[in-house]
Amino acid sequence: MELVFSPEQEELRRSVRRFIEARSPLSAVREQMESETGYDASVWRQLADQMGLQSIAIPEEYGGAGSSFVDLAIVLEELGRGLVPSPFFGSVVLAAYALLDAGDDAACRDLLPGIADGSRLATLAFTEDSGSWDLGDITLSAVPERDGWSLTGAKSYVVDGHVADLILVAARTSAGLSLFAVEADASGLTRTELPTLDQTRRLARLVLDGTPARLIGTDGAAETSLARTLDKAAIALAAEQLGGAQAALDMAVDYAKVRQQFDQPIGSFQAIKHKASEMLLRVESARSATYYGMWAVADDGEDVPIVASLVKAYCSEAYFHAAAENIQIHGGIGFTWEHDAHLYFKRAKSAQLFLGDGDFHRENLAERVGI
Amino acid sequence: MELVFSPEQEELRRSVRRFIEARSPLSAVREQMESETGYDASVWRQLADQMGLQSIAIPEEYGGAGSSFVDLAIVLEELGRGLVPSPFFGSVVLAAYALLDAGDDAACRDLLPGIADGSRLATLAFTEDSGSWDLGDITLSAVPERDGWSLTGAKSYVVDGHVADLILVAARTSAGLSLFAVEADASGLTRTELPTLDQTRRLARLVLDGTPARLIGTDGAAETSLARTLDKAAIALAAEQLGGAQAALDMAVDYAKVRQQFDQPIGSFQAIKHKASEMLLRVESARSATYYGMWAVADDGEDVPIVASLVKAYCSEAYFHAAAENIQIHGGIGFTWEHDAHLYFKRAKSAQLFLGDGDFHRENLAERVGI
Amino acid sequence: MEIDLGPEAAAFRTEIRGWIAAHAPAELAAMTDWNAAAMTGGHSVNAEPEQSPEYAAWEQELLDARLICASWPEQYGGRGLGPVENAILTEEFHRAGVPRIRRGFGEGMVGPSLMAHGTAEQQEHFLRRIITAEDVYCQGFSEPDHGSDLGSVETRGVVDGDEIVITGQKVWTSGFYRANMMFVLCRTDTAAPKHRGLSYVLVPFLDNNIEARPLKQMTGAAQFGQEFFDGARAPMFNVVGGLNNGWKVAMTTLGFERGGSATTQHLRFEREFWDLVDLARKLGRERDPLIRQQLAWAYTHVQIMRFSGLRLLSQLAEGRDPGPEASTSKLFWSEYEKRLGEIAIDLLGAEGLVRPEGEGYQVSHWQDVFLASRAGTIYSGTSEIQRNIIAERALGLPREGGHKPAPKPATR
Amino acid sequence: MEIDLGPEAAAFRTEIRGWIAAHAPAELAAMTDWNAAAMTGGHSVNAEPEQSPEYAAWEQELLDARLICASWPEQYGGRGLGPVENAILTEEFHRAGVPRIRRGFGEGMVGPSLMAHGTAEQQEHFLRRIITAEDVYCQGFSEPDHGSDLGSVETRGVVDGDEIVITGQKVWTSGFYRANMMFVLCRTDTAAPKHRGLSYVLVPFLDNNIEARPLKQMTGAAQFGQEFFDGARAPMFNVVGGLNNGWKVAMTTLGFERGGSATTQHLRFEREFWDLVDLARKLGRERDPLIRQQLAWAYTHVQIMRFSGLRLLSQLAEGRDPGPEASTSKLFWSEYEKRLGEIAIDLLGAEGLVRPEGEGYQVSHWQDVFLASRAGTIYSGTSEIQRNIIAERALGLPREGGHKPAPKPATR
Repeated sequence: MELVFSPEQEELRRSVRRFIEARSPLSAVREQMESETGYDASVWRQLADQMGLQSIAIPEEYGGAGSSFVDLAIVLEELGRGLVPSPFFGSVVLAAYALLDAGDDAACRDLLPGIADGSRLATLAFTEDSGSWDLGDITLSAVPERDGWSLTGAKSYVVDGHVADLILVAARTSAGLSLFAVEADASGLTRTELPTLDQTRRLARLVLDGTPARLIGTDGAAETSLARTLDKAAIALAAEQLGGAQAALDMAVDYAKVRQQFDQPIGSFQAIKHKASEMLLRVESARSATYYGMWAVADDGEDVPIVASLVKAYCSEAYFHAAAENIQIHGGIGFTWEHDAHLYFKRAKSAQLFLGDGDFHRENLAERVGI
Repeated sequence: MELVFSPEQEELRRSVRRFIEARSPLSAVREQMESETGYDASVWRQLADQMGLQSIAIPEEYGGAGSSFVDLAIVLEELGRGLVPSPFFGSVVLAAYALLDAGDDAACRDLLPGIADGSRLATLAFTEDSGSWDLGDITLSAVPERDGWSLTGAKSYVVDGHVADLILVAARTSAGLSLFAVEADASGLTRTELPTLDQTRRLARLVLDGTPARLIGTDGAAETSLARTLDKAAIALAAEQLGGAQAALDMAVDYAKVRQQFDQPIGSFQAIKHKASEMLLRVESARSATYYGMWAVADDGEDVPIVASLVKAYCSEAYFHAAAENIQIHGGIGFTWEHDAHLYFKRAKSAQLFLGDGDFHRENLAERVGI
Repeated sequence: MEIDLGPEAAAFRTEIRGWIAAHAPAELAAMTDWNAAAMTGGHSVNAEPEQSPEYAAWEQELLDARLICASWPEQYGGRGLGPVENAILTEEFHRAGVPRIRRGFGEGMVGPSLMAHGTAEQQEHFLRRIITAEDVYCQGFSEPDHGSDLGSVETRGVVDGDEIVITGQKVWTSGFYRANMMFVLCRTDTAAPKHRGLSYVLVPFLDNNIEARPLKQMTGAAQFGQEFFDGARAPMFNVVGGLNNGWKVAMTTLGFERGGSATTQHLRFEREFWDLVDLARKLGRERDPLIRQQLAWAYTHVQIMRFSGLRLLSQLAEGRDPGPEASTSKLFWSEYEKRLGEIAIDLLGAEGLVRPEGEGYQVSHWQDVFLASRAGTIYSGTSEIQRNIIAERALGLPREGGHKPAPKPATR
Repeated sequence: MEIDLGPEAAAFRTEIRGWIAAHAPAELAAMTDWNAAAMTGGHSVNAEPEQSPEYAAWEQELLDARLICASWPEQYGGRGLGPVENAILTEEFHRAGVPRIRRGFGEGMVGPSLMAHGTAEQQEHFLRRIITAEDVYCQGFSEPDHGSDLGSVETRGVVDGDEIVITGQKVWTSGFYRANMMFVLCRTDTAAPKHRGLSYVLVPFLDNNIEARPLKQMTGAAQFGQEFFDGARAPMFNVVGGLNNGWKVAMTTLGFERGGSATTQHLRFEREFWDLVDLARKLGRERDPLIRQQLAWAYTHVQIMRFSGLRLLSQLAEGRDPGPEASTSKLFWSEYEKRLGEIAIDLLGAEGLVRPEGEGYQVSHWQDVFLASRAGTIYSGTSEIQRNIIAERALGLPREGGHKPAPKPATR
């Protein structure tokens, strides 16, 4: 475990940031927010074709570049910083790791190359109408058919479920929780896009009615494998949160340096200084924790489950704190639709709730460290 | 319900404050802290003989002045403000109301006059070694004997239990929780003073071994009557906490006006201003809540149980907040033994824990409002 | 528990209760919840019932009984109600489920300023029109670069014969879409010291070279306006308090509404609290100890608003000045509401991620509370400015070295 | 997880590990927990084992190997260890359970100041005596009226021939009872501007007209001293950096100890955390959801100290400057510890009300944590000053209008 970015990783970060600044600045984010699909397909293609980002952490034998989770997390931090609306998280984090963690070599060979080259969008459907982030609460049922399996039930809060070509679905069989692959055009599948508080990340509800599906990995083994996937997803999301929190802090500090009130920049007032320094303290703490978590995943450390809950709880709250204080420091202008502060605020709250909030993950953490 | 103090009540407050300033300033409090009994017997006698404070809320038929609970709470607020070490709370609040709430006319006639004229110190022993503030956790057992009852078990955290002449003991009989009177010189009673974090309020542990006792009120009725007593005690303690919180705020503000750093009074810095204004907000909120609670008790309002938990939770935290910030605002000097800030800090934490802390009372509150 | 405000207050309460019973149109109370919050995050409610004949009849009854702008002195068309009577009026209207019709900024700010600083002719002309709603005012104080720092107003007012010509920009104008008049603070002497070159002008708002645009908020609604003045004109008669004396007029203490809704303000928070409890039950989380702590916390704060209101009113009923608790009220409820919004959306969990179907950016009730509540700690003086004011005025802490005192701004 | 600091670091680690195995006296590790916090609230621990022959033997081994003041350059008697080696040294001593003997203020402050500002003769004379502990220093910066505002020092120094004569008062002197020297900031030119009339003097502390009194704290212990100077004398030779140039000397950056305990500092908090978990179990409250939240919160913060330390060290190992996280470390742990003390005493509940038996004001371990932790956010720059410094230095926010910059004070 090195905990220091290599020159190549630093260059990766710079190039992703440059790309986002050029191709997906916040003005473009606003256009994508209002668009039909919710993301810019040409940006997506460039991310894949020019930069190869979708493939970055996928093993070479499955069509990927075989770099580490750290590289992936660097990309996510930058995407989070720029609030880039993109099926990246659903496809490259949730779906790709669900496949990898399931340990199904054939399925990986079939399905990962399309994810890696960006030609197919995938996602993971595990949450249901209950809104529970606990794998134990999954009820959607799978029964064996002649050629495969048939799924019946509903999934909700599925990231980019409205545009995904491939949906990995967690379902319960007689053997336990299992993972299935469902094609977007499968029979009996109805997808409804859900309007989202955070317009930069779309969600969908899926109804499956005898929908044919392919079993991924071992029947009944997904309780373990998906838990591993969700731990990675928590750290990946934390990387996004870190990027967003830093952006909110930067925005607040920049404004505090130039905004004049009572003939002084507001950043000269202790009230603002102390807010900003508290934001910095939390952002830097989130950074230390997230970077550790990234390396822990890359090194397949035993402490990943502990760190995942720790990092998700901390970064969720650090980001929300930064985004909320950014609005307060901006005053009235920060409350307007035209100002970008609310985009971060809504992403922060949504990312906090998604995959479970601070209380949920602190309880997990207590359990995982053995209290 | 009037919610405004009458001119007589305002005069009562002024006279108690004058008395404390003259006879029990903080310098005298420090002497009493170090003394054998923990309080100044001559102050106690003057409170009784000159001012009649012990009798204030006890009905006239039991030797009291028959004023309202509001008058009593005014006295408590001033005692809390001055941190006066005194058996007042144990004797005049806990014991007197335990007797009154038990509805035992004969016992009140026998026992209250001594409490009212200050000639006898009484207290209430209900908590046990478990430290639980929940009446349901009381285990000390009472069995009937020929002439009365016999108690066996231990009580702890008994306010001024080492000096009380009369101890009202909550014990369990076959009929349920019941209240008993035990004389200090009763056989089988061993009393051990406990050194306290807050040296201005003494506690004791009592061991009873077949100790003879007199049943107060109806056998098995104390679950209800003591709950009423503890609600009053919570509001009475909140009045003390309010007085202490205001004293801590005053101390901090006075210091911030004169203490110079960087050629300015520290009170001119926003960091200090914002601390002080937050203290004020909480102290004034505590005041509104406590005053309402005082009148609710005086008017025997149905909402007393709700208000009691609300007020105890809020005032506990407001006082601790004020006392802690007072130290921080004072800086190094506020951390020294010689400075009075720590006396309030220790009282604040002790009063917060005594009768149950904020979490305990918020859970009670949720239950009581029907959530 | 009820509080006893003395025999005069009791008599007034009886009188008002009788009057309502006799005069409120049948069915008015049943039409809508008149006493719900007027708006949550700018998504207005109650718009249709206000167009009803019953509402119009009620408005006329109130006008006849001088119960609109009722706390204004009788000589100005009010009933001269004291703070306690004022609060009782609100309470009794609330109890009966009928609206207390108010005249917004006209009643609360323009009227008092005219009474304190206007000429007899100005009072004669403008006050009656506020009472009848012939003139509906919006506020023209805040500017894009001067949120809390009112002394820095840049909008220019130039005297041109018997008119004043105004050019510049205002912002954060609530209720702009209902207004036909705006009270504007503008700079009429650029050479004078900051606070000495300002004038307070009552400006016709419509067809007067003022372009008003709605300012969309993060909630998706547009509660505020921004206005571009390109030579708007007002007669010199409309300058209140004299040319270049506008700072003093703007700072006029708003003493007329004291008491007001002290004992009813908490009711909307209390209703909201029980709605939140219902939500917790619906989600099956009402026994969760963490949720119970949050609900008990919220209940505590709502009740403290009630207790503080009762305490304030009791003081006023005794003819005493309110204590420092009055200065903390805005900070208290705005910070409370912000936290409540967070509790609600966190309780919703995954459901909080999803908005309702509908055009534009529709939000659910709790999402609206969550988003809209961020404004409360910003407008009418940010929480930071509130804390400065409390520290300086209620606690007497010294002003910062060389800094200007923070004037209490009054956007919205 | 272990972090990889590169091959040089690994080689150094192997070397040190081998050296310890060869040189640490048998039984030293078993004698006491050398790496426990040196004091909690001033109730000192470990006093007796430090008197043991094993300790003395170990000290001599360390002296021989130049492993005391090891981060000092070799020319001054150290080993010139870089920050990473320095941290590895701490880690390995910790792992072996043997003490890393330090020379306190002499090592961390006086030595660096002498190296930066002293003459060759001063360096020759004083540095060696620090390493051998012949001179043990305490700090004479803070005064009763100037806690954080060091520029306002009032203690006078008057030149009298080849001596300087000092009169005044110092306070918050930690370790005063062990010291035989004090480094004093005193005013030697009352006519000069605030920061230009100060001198930095190394003053013999014993038998020199200095009355040192212990200052009792709210914990009941006396960790700090206050000193009354009534004509204490030091040779002019002992003035470092030249007369009236003391401000610059006092502000000398403490760059020598970077890295230091970055990766071991959290260990004491981690141990304390598990003790708290044990307490919760003992009280039967470890399944209480509210308590579990608090414990998870505490664990999170302890781990973040670890993660931040690893991150810092990794940066240093790569030869990079640490990022802004380094500036928040003191604020982070001091505020954490304060909250931890509150969690602990609240968890104790009724038990927290009662102190252990014993002379004076004895407190239990958790009471001590609760009380002593209040000092952490005050000394060495209050949390408020830390926040100003972070805002100005790490975020580049402007200084307050006309205010002096907040110098980083260094009491204790």
